[in-house]
Amino acid sequence: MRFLDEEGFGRLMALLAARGYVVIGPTVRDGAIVLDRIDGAKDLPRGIREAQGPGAYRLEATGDHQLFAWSHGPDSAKRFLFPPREVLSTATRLEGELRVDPAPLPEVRYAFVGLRSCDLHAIEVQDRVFAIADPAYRKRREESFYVGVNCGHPGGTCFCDSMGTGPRCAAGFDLALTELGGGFTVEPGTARGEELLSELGSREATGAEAAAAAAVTDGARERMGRRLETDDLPGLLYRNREHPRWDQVASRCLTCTNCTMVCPTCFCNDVVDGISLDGTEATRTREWASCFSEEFSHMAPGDVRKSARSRYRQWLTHKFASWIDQFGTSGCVGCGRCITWCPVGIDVTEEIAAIRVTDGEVAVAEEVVA
Amino acid sequence: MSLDVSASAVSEAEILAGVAPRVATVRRVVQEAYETYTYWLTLDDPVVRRAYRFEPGQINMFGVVGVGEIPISVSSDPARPMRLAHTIRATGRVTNVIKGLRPGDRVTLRGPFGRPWPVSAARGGNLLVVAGGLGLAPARPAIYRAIRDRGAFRRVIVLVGARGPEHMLFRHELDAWAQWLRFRGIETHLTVDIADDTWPYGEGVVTTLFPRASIDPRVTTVFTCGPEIMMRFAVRDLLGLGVPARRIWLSIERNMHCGVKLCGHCQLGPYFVCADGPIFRYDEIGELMGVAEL
Amino acid sequence: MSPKPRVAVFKMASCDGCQLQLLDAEDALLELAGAIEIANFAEASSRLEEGPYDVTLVEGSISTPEQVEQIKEIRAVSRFLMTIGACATSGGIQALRNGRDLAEVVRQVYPTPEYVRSLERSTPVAEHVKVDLELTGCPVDRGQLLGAIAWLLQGSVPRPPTTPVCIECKRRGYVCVVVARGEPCLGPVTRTGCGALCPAFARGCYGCFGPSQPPNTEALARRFLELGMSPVQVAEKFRFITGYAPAFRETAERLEREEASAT
Amino acid sequence: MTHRSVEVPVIARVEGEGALHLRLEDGEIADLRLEIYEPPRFFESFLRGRHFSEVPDIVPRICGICPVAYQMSAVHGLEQLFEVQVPAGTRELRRLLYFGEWIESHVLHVFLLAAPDFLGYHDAIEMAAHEPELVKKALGIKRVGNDLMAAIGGREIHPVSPRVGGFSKAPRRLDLDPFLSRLEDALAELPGIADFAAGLERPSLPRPAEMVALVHPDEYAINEGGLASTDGRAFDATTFEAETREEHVAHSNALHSVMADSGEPYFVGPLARVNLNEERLTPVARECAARLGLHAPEPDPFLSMAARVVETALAIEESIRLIRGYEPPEPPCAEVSPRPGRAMWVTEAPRGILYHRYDVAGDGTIVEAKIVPPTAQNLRHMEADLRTFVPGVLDRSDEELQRLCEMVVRNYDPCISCATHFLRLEIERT
Ligand SMILES: Cc1cc2nc3c(=O)[nH]c(=O)nc-3n(C[C@H](O)[C@H](O)[C@H](O)COP(=O)(O)OP(=O)(O)OC[C@H]3O[C@@H](n4cnc5c(N)ncnc54)[C@H](O)[C@@H]3O)c2cc1C
Ligand code: SF4
Ligand code: SF4
Ligand code: SF4
Repeated sequence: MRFLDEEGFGRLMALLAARGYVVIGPTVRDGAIVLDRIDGAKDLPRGIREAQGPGAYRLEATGDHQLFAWSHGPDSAKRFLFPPREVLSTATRLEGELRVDPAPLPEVRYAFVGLRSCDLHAIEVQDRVFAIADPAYRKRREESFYVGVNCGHPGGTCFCDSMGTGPRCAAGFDLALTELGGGFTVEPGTARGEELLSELGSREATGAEAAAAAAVTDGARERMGRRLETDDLPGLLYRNREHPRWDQVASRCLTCTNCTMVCPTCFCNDVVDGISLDGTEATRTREWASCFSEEFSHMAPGDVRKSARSRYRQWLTHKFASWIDQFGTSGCVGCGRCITWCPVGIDVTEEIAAIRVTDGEVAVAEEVVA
Repeated sequence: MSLDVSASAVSEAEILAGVAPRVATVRRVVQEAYETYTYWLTLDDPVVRRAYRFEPGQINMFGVVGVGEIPISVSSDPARPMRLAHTIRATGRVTNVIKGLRPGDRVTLRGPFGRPWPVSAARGGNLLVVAGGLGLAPARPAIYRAIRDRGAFRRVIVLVGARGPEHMLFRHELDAWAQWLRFRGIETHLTVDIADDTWPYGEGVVTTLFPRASIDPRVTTVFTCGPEIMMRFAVRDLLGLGVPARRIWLSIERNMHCGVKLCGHCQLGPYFVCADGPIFRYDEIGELMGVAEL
Repeated sequence: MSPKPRVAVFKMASCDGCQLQLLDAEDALLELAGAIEIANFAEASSRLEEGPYDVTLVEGSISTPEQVEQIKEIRAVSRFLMTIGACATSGGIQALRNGRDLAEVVRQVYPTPEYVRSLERSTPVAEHVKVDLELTGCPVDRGQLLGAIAWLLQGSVPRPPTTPVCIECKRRGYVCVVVARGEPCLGPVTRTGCGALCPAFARGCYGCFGPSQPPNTEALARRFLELGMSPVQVAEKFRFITGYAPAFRETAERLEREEASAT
Repeated sequence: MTHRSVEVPVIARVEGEGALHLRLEDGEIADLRLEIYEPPRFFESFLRGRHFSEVPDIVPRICGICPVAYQMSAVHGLEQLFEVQVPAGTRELRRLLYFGEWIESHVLHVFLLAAPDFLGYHDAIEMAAHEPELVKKALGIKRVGNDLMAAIGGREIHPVSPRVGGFSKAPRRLDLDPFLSRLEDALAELPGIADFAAGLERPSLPRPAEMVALVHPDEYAINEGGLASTDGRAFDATTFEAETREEHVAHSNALHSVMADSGEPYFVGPLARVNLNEERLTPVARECAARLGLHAPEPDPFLSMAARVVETALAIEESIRLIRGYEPPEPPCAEVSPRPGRAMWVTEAPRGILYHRYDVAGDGTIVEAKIVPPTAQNLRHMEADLRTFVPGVLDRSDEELQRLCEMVVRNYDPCISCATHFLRLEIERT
């Protein structure tokens, strides 16, 4: 384990930029810590902390000098590796001839700074969806550089500990940092990371520093805002497709799509075509979509999931159960974003717990109630 | 960074075939039934055209540039993959533009996708095809294959239902099968919900043909395709006759955008219809079909 | 080549903003003029030709007895009738008068009320004649409008998305004003189309694109009440630019009843 | 007795819907009716009971062509009543937003609505077939105005950011910087456009009238200032309703704005502004005025189009200056606490002065509202112009006469959508 002082961190940022990476990091915009292009450590949220709860998020100034003393905001690396809108192909139609040109592969190389363990896991979850069939994703993914930061400040809605995805970065990073007063301990995760680190002028971390770094994530584990009992989630959710809790949550759910949009693993997308007025130029664009849209399940004979109940059920069951069948991993990394950024504060951990305590309950037919 | 993608069930080859749209030319348009036409296409690139193969029941993503791309089953003979038929009913945005296509027009194809009808699973026994309405289009390639391989089956039975005579697809072909192929042991029975004077076959829903087909549940493999409600009734009766659930196969439709398990639209419980289907075995999805709005 | 489709643009009660989107199309305007024949568009041209028209765009709500007749005549000469904007699709802001005493409303504005001819209610075009496609928004989004015309030229009718503004708000990476500021936003119940403009400018959506897919207005209203608003204040949020659209109207009315019965 | 009647059932290329009826008997005007059939929309009524903070979202809906004007008259009036100190930089940003609207609206009028008149085309599209470069250039300038509005307000029609107290969010410098080069390119075109406009053969109408515009000691007035007239009058928003009066004309259903004391119509708009603010014209605007032969005081209303060109140059020059000096207001919006009373304000819409009055209750609820848009103020004047103009052109064919009458009306760039909620005009004369 190495130790990098504050200046060294500045050199890290500069070196990434010098190597042609577009550096993406946390920065404050419109009252939240978002991910955006940053121009060095000065753009990071120094001395900022956030408070999160279901449907609520506020920034506060702490007055200290910590750069990473907060838990993630709404954005994750998804925004960059799987962009919200992306042209897939363009086509030209002239005098009966049709030419279709796939969009050129992206040239940009990102360096992500400050990703948390849950988000590094989330990237690996999305890899299973996109890595083969989406060459643009694969290129961006493979050419990017990942600087993880071990989490010492879990948010009020976090439950990565329950999902086994944090708070300590275990994989998926080139470099992992732990912020201590006055500097960082650094661990390389790849040869690429090692090579970069060797250029930075770090020193071996002391035993005390290594212990302090371990204490950061241990403390985080204890302060985790939420927990989730994950035992046999697929079985639980599959057997409870007609549970009355779905109706109850549907009465609160806005079907606004926010949870799916902020979720770092949700991958659903639409492909939409556009055409010029004269009909000669067309584009095919992919954009983030959501199983909470009614039209998402549209078929000519009728939309499949018309009710909010069925859409909520689809989402939750997909995340925590069928994802495992489909991709061999849970779709949830316990980041809690869907809880914070739900405008009415619906909490997945609470919904699942409610089903668990009444496992097997079935919606009673209305005639019987009346 | 190298990626761990071992969890993916889709083969690289399938995916490579599916990612890039290919231009195809409409060669012939044939009206089959009310608002339903068959489009005969050839892929423009000769190399791709010669390499293209599909299995009965597979789909292509059929694209009209600037308008959209939709899943459509290939309805022609898998033994002749150089000319591809797609039989399409105009029901909405994309299909209404398709209705206006004429020979010479260009479209795009991506595919083929999906799990096919397991025609060989029926070898040695009886193959029963139960199709309703437009459902005959995806089933037809399986019938072609069975006809070519007639000797492998004890019996081949084709039961087709439609709302009325004007909704019966491939009418001339069906007439010919009913009349001539029975000498080769292909039994074809047709029915419509509401018949008119010109209709020489049965009247009633497709399940009313079951007694005539004298189904032997011990050796019969069933392929059924049509509206979900029709398939549900057919399956209920077939199970009642003693056909085991694992020998009943059906074709399921869901909204699809990608064809390669990454758009999320076609999920049905744990499955992606584009890759795990569209052909499913009844014991795999029977329970799911019973859940409303899944 | 087939002859260019004849397109007409008419206006009912409105601010002209939606048809101005066509004149504001600038780059696309000449391209558009190349693709269609503008047969009747009074704001743009003094050439006003009789129907029949292949595509007719109607802006504005039906708010006078003359317009009730006029829209029927327009329908009769239009193969495809597309209404554009909040006025034409939900009665518009002027529908705020609906449910009030018209005589009183007129007196509040006009010194000589006798001269004013107006209907009790300002209503969407679809309440009077069959409409083939509705594009909402106050004003309509230019991209959606030109896109719809391009689709029609391809021989198909587009289906504008009905998913809420939130989806676009998140795609564009805006920070949620409800969650991060505790301010009310109609984004979760308003259909997308504007590009989530209001959240982009750090303020709540006021619903100018009308209700989204069957929206859960009741749940959002409860949330607004939790933010400290009174039932009537929440009702006013829904009773606004597109407040006459049933989903918004019903929730506003229910909230008003709630407040009335509380006091 | 010879009867001749000219009917213009729909006056094209104006905003909103109006018609003109003219009946002549023995070469005399027997009937001249400028009818506005734009339906009433009752804004002043449903403003009542709404919270003041909603006003900037309501009033722009009166008019899609000059929404910013409505927002600006409203927010300034309410801020004055509530004694709000807007953050530094807000004034400038508002001016910039408003100039965007001027550019957009003026170019729209000059090229899309008026120029086809002079050149004998039905519309700008027809004109574009013959003068593609010119029309493309004009549309490009219009685009800059629109884009400027969108960058500041979110969209050009019904912007969303203006609030009582400032803006919900202010653009960053880097959002505005790219406009500099675009505006400079646009400005370079203006002298050429002035020459084009100067070359158009135009009718003239020497009918001296009193013109009213906003004036300000330091700048070409738009958002702030007092009112002045070419007859030497000076007043302000607080006395607007006393200085002007709405009058019932004999045999008429209409309300016309006239000067309260003289009972004479007055004229507002670009020409009035140029006449009253000539010394504040910016250099290129001044050059354009010279090329157009526009020398204040200029009484001929047909020089309105020239005034629009001059003001387009001014708006571009001012915008460049404002962007160069731009510092985003921080915070973008001041805290506002309402207090009861009467808010009154006038700003310069592209078509002339726009008066708003709001009576506000202590909780910030609007109790009563009154809005006097520029077109309503000009209608009486427009009709008077027609009466002066028609006798001189009676020898023309019906078609020609109709076209000329329309030109007179269109010259005002009347915005009937705006005017409607205010009056319904029907003139009958025998
Ligand atoms: C596996 C499979 C095989 C199919 N085979 C055929 C066939 O051989 N012949 C045929 O005519 N039709 C077939 N369909 C149905 C066909 O895809 C739809 O009719 C078509 O998508 C309707 O598109 P639209 O844009 O005209 O309709 P709209 O109602 O305007 O639909 C809009 C969009 O929703 C989606 N959509 C609508 N209906 C369906 C649907 N039934 N299934 C999936 N997505 C839908 C599409 O993305 C479509 O573009 C098949 C569907 C699937 C899933
Ligand atoms: S489901 Fe919720 S908690 Fe889980 S990864 Fe997605 S956003 Fe995070
Ligand atoms: S700001 Fe409004 S539109 Fe955006 S996510 Fe929040 S609630 Fe939805
Ligand atoms: S966010 Fe809402 S109010 Fe704002 S422009 Fe969009 S739909 Fe209209």
